[in-house]
Amino acid sequence: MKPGSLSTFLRTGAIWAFVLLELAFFGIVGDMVSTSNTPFLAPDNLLLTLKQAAPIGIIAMGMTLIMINGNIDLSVGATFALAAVVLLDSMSWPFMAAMGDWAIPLAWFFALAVGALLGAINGLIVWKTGVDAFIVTLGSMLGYRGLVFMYNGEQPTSNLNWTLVDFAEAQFLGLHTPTWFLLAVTLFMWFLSTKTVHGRNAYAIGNNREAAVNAGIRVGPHMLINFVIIGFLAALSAVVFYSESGSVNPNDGQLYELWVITAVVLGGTKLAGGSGNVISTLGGVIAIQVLRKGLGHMGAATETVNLVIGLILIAVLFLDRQLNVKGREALKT
Amino acid sequence: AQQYTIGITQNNVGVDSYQTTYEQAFIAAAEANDDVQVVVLDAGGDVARQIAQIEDLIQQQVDAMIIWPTNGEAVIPAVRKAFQEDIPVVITNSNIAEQGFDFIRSFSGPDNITQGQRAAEIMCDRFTEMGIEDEAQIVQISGQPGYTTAIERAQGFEERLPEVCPNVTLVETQPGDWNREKSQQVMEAFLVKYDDIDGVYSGDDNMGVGALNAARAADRAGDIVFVGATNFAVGYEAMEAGDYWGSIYQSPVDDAEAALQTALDILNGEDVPFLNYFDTPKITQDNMGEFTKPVF
Amino acid sequence: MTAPALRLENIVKTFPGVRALDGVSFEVMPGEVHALMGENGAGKSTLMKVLGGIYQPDEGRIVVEEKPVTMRTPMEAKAQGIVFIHQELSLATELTVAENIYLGELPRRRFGLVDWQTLYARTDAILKKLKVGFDARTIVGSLSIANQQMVEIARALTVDAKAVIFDEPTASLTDAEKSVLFDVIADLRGSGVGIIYISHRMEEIFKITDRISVLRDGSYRGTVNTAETDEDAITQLMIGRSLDLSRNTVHHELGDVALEVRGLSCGKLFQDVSFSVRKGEVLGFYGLVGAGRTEIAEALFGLRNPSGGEILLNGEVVRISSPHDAIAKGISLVPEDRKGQGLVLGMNCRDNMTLPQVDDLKAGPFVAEGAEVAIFDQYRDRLDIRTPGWRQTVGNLSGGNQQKIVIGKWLSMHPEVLIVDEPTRGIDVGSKSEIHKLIRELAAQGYAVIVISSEMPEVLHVSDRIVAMYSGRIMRTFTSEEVTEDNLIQAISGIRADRDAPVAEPA
Amino acid sequence: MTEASEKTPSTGSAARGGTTAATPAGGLSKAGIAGFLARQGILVAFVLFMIGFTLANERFISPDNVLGVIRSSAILGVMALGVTFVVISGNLDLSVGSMMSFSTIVVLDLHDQIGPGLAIPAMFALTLCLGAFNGFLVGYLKLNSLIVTLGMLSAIHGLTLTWSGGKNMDIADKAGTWFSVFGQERVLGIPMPILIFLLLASLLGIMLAKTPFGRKVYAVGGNGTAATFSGIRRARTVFTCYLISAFCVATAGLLQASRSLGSQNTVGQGMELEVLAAVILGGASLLGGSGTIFKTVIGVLILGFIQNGLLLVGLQFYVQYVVTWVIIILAVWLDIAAKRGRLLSPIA
Ligand SMILES: Nc1ncnc2c1ncn2[C@@H]1O[C@H](COP(=O)(O)OP(=O)(O)OP(=O)(O)O)[C@@H](O)[C@H]1O
Ligand SMILES: Nc1ncnc2c1ncn2[C@@H]1O[C@H](COP(=O)(O)OP(=O)(O)OP(=O)(O)O)[C@@H](O)[C@H]1O
Ligand SMILES: [Mg+2]
Ligand SMILES: [Mg+2]
Repeated sequence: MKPGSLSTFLRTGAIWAFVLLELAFFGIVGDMVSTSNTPFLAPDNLLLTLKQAAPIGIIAMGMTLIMINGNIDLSVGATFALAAVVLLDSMSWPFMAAMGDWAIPLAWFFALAVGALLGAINGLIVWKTGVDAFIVTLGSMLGYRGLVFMYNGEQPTSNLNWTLVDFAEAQFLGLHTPTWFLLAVTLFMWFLSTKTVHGRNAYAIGNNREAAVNAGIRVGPHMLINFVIIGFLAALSAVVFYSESGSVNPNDGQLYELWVITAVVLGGTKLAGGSGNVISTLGGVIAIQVLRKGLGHMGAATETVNLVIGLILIAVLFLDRQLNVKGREALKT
Repeated sequence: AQQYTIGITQNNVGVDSYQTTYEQAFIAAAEANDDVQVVVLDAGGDVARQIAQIEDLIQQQVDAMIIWPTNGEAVIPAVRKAFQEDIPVVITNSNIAEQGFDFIRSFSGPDNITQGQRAAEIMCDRFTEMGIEDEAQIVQISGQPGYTTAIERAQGFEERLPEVCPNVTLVETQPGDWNREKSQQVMEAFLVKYDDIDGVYSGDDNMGVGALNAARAADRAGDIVFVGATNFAVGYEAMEAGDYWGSIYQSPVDDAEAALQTALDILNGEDVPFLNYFDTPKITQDNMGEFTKPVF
Repeated sequence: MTAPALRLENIVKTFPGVRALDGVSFEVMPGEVHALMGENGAGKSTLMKVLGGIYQPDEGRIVVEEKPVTMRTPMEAKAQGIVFIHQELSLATELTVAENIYLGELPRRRFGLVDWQTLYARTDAILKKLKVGFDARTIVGSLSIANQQMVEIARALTVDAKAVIFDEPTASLTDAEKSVLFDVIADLRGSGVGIIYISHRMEEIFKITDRISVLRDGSYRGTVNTAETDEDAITQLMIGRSLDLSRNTVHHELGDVALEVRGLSCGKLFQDVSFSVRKGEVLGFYGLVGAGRTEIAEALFGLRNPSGGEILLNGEVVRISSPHDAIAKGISLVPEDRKGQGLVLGMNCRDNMTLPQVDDLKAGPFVAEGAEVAIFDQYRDRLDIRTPGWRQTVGNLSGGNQQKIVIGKWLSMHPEVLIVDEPTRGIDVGSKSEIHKLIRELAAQGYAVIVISSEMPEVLHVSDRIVAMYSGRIMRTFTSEEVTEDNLIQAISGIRADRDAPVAEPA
Repeated sequence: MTEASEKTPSTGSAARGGTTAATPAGGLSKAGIAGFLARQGILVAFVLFMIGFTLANERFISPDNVLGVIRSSAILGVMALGVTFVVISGNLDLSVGSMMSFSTIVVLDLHDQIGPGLAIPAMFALTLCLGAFNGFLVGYLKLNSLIVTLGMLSAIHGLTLTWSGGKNMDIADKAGTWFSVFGQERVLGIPMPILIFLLLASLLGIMLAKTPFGRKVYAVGGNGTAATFSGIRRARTVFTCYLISAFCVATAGLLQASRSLGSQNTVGQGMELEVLAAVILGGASLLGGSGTIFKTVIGVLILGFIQNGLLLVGLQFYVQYVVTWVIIILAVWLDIAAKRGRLLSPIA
């Protein structure tokens, strides 16, 4: 084993160990406390967990890439909502309504296109103005949310299409449609980030932006592409989720950015950029969902869930630091 | 008797006292009844989480399910799943959209349209008493946008007002999000914008008191008739103090007990009305003696 | 006569308020090693960045093999066959060596996929040529600074270059690596590549270059054949006067022992280090990069926890827990990395200079700004810091002047013990001699000074005694009478009188 | 950054020993305007806004409205003062919204249990403990502040709900308590929240600009390592910034509680981002090392007046979101564009 690979293993493998720990805890302690008569570890329950992790998970894959690239996107919740509004509203446009169920793929396309467009706006602003992505997306988080409201006043936008619902609720090989989407996106993003030139350049840019510039990597377009990807994925998440639920409140998706970032950070991706991987992010996403569900299973109240998730986030950060610290010899700055 | 497991997923406990008191009352009622075990979940205001909780309850094969929807339409497919699994569903407090009616057994809760109508009547009666029913101008502070209760109350109020007081004008409506501080800000802006405000209708008393605070700070509270809904303790106190005119008396304890009872009735094979409203009477400074002070 | 590999004609480049290049013309022949010299801030790096496609010239043109070219990006420069090895390490430390060497031009397969096989194969071939001890898949962050520099240098070998630019490549290389580098340069030259070599180290310039061009204040001062000139002439051209680079022979009255260190160790970084410095004495620390000198300084300054041994100040054992503590006890450190450790680049000159004593300069609860300005003015005059005024943001000063701000910052504290780590790294000869003079003056005033340096002429020039370190241990302490270049080199290479060949860089 | 434009052409003999600026003739006035806009762009934007809204609705500038806006911005503003310290020190504090609901709920609850005289100091102490925890994690343990305070946002919210049991908190005897002075009284016709806001802003503004501590905050945010090498105790400085932030949050909670004498648990939720928006609008860099209290105050007022102005011209509340978006991006963009001397970023 090469020096450093142990800590690398801990960093990448730790989240899965944590997931197993959670499963064991809720499987044993949870079942003792719980009033429910089905065990927490029932296969159906685990499959549901995956399905329910999908909306956050799909966005988290995009956020991983954005954070590897050295940026952050706070506007994903609003993009999610706006794409959902477009998805559901477009199906009731006269020409679309006339198309019957053929309107569905078109509506999906519209929603995904809007997501990609919103991402592109963020990306372009970050690229062309040089304003930090945190600020740009903090702004568009407000702005896009405003657009959601302006689209349909303060009313929910609804379109319940049972064909769509049936598709979204379907199970194939035991896995739900959203789970398949989550896995497909994970696989795709894994491929993109580890195998393609774009992906490797994204790491290089996040790791040392100046070096990347000096080496002739065009930083701007890469960032733009990544913002388009996360916008697209936020919209895909909306497509997957709202195909099933059929109605979006203008406030939906609020705080999603925080959940997504939490999942990505639990998965070990550094905010500073340059490191992280989507497989660990998947672990982070599942860890949160299991935690939430397990606490619910035990009958914990909302406040307890908040408290626990907040403290776990801090604890993970602390442990990560302890694992990576160079020991007593380190420079004390 | 048979032992039933009933699951409930609530909207957003902790966001205000009504929902918290509801939850406590619900748990208390369930504990008092040896025949039921309850699984109590809270969606925290998030539709996705609520849908997940409905799925969980289905997966846990509860005998009946009570849902306080975060969005009256978005939960319909999830409710259909419960229906397909033969789990009876009771909607509580705030109804789902009509498309979902086929999949639920009953709605148990207040009649929010009627509440809005009654609030319009309270307001109109008061104006008539004061002799300003022909020129009064009012503003409305509505609840959380997109939330069925907020929509229905506003709808009832806006429909009824012109019927009883055709000359009263509703000059503007802004949402206060069921939030006292937000409502206070909205009212501050109204006070600047309009020199003449005779009445404020708020989607609940929590927001109503926020508006009252704003008017007090501007020394204009005395000129304004405040009417709300869901009489919170703060609203009751403000009525006692003579600052707040009227509201709708709605008890979360009644609400919770009615929901549980409806579910039990269904499980016991009894007939329950599809729209199972519990009564929410008018309360004003004139008749408040008939009501006990709300505990929330 | 063959055509030049590269020609720059009348290049002008201005930054807001600064004319960094003022009509520079300059050419490199194929198979020539061409040195570019000049004071700090003369415009060398800027000129090379224009060549590398990083900056666009305001005027003038670039001609490659008799064809005028425009290069808007580093990519385009590379496409023209111009390779740029940067002054500052420019690496993505989380990525592999191979990815870094081919940064920006990873070999591709279809669909934008990386061709890993080709990448690793090519990289390993290059690394073999460089005789380094790591492979293509190593993560760059796990390499020593010197090895990282070698990765940087490896980039020169990736393309069919017409011209390769080395901007101060040797600043952190050991002698062994330096000679590998010089071999590489010789190879490149042999295959007809034009090489531009920037360095402040005269001995290298005279060892490997064919011609020398000199810049001064952004303008071109002429080109001479290396064989036909000498250090003094070049210095004249660069700064307009000659310098005295002799050994230190003057000794001051020495006072009591100010600082004594007994058996100090810090894990693997250094072990069993003992030495003392007297008031009025300059103690030099010489060794290869990585010998652990900086770490000793950091331990003395409370930045590292020693794992054993003791430190005595004026005869009393002290425990130094933090820089704050060290300063209170009269120790100052001019750190090695002025941008990272020495300065708050976004702050103005005055505030940087008074930062360590801001708690002491008070008028009531407030900072006494008048007193601060007085301190700044005093040290600006004394150190000849060139800045329009104290309001100037430090980041806008040239490297040498930034270094003087750092030195001023610590002098104004009137420390009993002053430690300076690589005080002239990246500093031009003119400023260097000013700093050396200053160090001698300080000793004369009764300071105890420790000078850490990787440049032999520097330690020889300023020190009263010299400590030679190798791999975390003190090999020998020389007085200025006994030291010679030979015995010093032996000591820092780990050779004791009778031992075998030195061990390579410690892991 | 006028300094940049005064920079000498080179560091060579031209400027030897000299201190005069050798600015190319003709460039001066242009650089002057650009420099002025860079420094004061936010003020200019503010003035333009005020003029625009005044033209649209003459009530906008009425003393009542102006006082009203400042009063309702005061709570946000007080929080922004503290966050300014944290941001200049190079960190973030996303927990201020949650923390504000905590202090509001706590002081209201304690008011009826131990009386206002004890409730206020007790609430300040508890809130400072939360700030100290943030400061310990970020300052001493050096954990990433974004994540730490994100975790604290969630955790403190849980704490608040646990404290209140999810119920609204109301003071029983609203008419009989002197507790309302902070939120409702006026002094010389000026509402107390405004006075407290301005007083705190002046104190903290002077502290940041004039005292050694303020200097250290800038140094730590500008380059933490260099600050440590200069003997500044970085951890302690960061810790103190979080304490100041918590103190401001506690003050905001006091104003909030005193203003309405009752509250929901949701009070303050989401305010962290509004606060951050105000601080950024004021021109503080999230990288740390720059920003001033005065500019933050301007940022706060801009947000407040936009909100109020849009309401007055009859636009829906959500239009404000879009406007705020555009303004934040423009303000920050122009600020950095002026500093780098070109509009578009040089990123390829
Ligand atoms: N991006 C920039 N903005 C403003 N001024 C700059 C910039 N880059 C360089 N300068 C200025 O241009 C001049 C030339 O700098 P350059 O880096 O080329 O010097 P150099 O000869 O490489 O010096 P050194 O030996 O210290 O590396 C200096 O005065 C420097 O301050
Ligand atoms: N892998 C690394 N990554 C980042 N910084 C490093 C790394 N290795 C060393 N450094 C830093 O670079 C500088 C030079 O370090 P190096 O280890 O090469 O020499 P040193 O141990 O400081 O000893 P000396 O001063 O004798 O050269 C030091 O400040 C050191 O802390
Ligand atoms: Mg240079
Ligand atoms: Mg060193």
